[in-house]
Amino acid sequence: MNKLLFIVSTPPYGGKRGAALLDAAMVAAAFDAKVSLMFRGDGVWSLLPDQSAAVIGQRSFSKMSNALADYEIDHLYVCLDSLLSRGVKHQDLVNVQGLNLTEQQQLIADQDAVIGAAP
Amino acid sequence: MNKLLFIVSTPPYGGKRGAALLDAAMVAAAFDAKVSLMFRGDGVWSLLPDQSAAVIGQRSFSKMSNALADYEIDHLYVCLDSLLSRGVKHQDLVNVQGLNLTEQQQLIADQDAVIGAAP
Amino acid sequence: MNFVLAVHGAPHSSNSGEHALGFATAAIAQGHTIERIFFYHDGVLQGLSSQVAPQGESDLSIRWTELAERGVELAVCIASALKRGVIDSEEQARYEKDAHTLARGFELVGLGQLITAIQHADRYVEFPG
Amino acid sequence: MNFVLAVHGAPHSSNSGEHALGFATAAIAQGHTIERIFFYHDGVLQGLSSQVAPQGESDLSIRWTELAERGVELAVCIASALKRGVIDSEEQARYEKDAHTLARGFELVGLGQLITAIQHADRYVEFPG
Amino acid sequence: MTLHLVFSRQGYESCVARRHPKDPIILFGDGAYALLENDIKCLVLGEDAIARGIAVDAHHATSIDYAEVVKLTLNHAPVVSWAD
Amino acid sequence: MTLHLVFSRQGYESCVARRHPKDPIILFGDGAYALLENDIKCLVLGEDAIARGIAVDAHHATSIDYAEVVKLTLNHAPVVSWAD
Repeated sequence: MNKLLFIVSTPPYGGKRGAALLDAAMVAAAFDAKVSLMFRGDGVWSLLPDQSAAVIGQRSFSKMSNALADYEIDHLYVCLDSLLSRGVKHQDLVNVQGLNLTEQQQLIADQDAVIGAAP
Repeated sequence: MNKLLFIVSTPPYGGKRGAALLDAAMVAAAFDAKVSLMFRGDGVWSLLPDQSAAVIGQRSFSKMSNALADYEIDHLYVCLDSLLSRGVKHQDLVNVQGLNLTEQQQLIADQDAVIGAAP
Repeated sequence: MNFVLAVHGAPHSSNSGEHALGFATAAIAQGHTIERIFFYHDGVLQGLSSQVAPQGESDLSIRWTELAERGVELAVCIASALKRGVIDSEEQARYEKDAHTLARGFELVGLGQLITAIQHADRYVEFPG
Repeated sequence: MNFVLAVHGAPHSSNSGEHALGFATAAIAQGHTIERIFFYHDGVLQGLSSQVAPQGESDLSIRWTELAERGVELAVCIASALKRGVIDSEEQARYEKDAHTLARGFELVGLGQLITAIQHADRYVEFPG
Repeated sequence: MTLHLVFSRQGYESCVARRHPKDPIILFGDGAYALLENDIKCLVLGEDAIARGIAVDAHHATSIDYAEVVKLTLNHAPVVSWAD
Repeated sequence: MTLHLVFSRQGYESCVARRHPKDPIILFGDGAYALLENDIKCLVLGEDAIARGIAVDAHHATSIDYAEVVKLTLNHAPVVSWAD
């Protein structure tokens, strides 16, 4: 199984699960998997610009997302419904492709494995 | 401070926080505090009849709620809005008084301390 | 004024510890008393001694120790702690475990200690996440 | 068929362990292989050796040990484990901690072990709660 | 065809919004509570429903055990879990 | 008068439904995201908003620090926390 989708659905600094999933996605890319990464639910807040997590003693998530390009993860998606219901504008975000719900259904069906469910 | 309100807002068997809060409420009653206990959000599922948690290796929550009377916790409340949005009928539940949102606001304002926020 | 604080979240999966530490430090600076900080639910994991803070992230354990040295009682709910693997040497012996895992400055207490602390305090402030 | 399972929740605050154990046992009974169970996020706390199961509740640690003895690899993500205080004797020495806390039958591994296991498996099944 | 495992009320909402109407859904743990407020055909892990006092028969659901869960994973891929 | 501490998006909803309109609200941690989708007057812990890239000035909110949080607890009771 080599087509892997990672889904980030939790906010970046409360639970820190998102950072762990980005780590896993980068390792997968380094192991030549075909990696897609999608942000949905509260995970879309990971993509806000101008984060400064150093003030609360953490690594800034926006810097990690920038590193994704270096690892050749080029399929970066965000759920448009999650943006809309949270008052976040797509154009304010770092570079990422918006998907509606039907497109997400197709994306999921195309995978060998989907990683990332939060408790 | 002696007027204490405990709020159970999580389901009974996934996270097991509710059982810990009931323990705390019973200890408070044993220490002569004036104890109220309210179920809201996913916590209202704690009150469903006919639970059989032994099949998954846990203590049944309904038996614990029955024990509450022995500890003289006589102010037992449930949020009517939470019941409505979850398809649970008040008359199906173990004996507990329903409160609307305004009544809950008043209940909270009457307390010295409120215990139970779930992460 | 006399405060009792409660911490309900784990260090690695909530901001509960940071918030309680920030509040406690500010309260003490204003001359108030923190009678007791009570660790409940996953909050007991704040007192697990074997944790290694990731590089570049703040290490809460040092800040808890400092607070304990300033006289704040770090009270860990024993029932929540036992099932999550936070045990002192007494419980280690009782349950024949290989090691004790309660960090310095913390102590295991019963729920009664939470209730009496609240009864004697002026304010109870809870930090879930 | 060859399965990789993932456990994302802690024993005391999710049903993640029970679900993975139930699935693994049924799969093995049908003649399938569980290549590896990967513990990630709070799931690493399944491998904390100092936990004491409350009376009257099932003790998962016994069931994990049985599964390990049947040849299932219990792989604990080392990055998630270190910050949550689940350490083997090697990490104990490296970070000068008082005790090691990884339960018997579990081992600490890197994220690469998760990825290669998925790549070689037929199915990946995740148990978050 | 995708198989969906649902572990919570919120997970149910997220799953239903993103699944093909023919994809099967299995409710686990607190996901079983979704039966109380929804009326779609799905499968549920029997022991989790019984533990929680949820009458599976009263809804459009079918109770299954772990052996049947395993069998469903054999002819569906990917297997996707939803908890939030 | 009650003081409300809010720690998440869901906590914000639960709090607003049950508070007196004059009770103050302080947003902590992920509660700060409530500013993005709501337009009510409230307080927010400045460092948590900054960390998350939330511009407090652009909303009807006031940024405060821990010292000010402590001061608010002095003349309000009970102090109620909301996270779900």
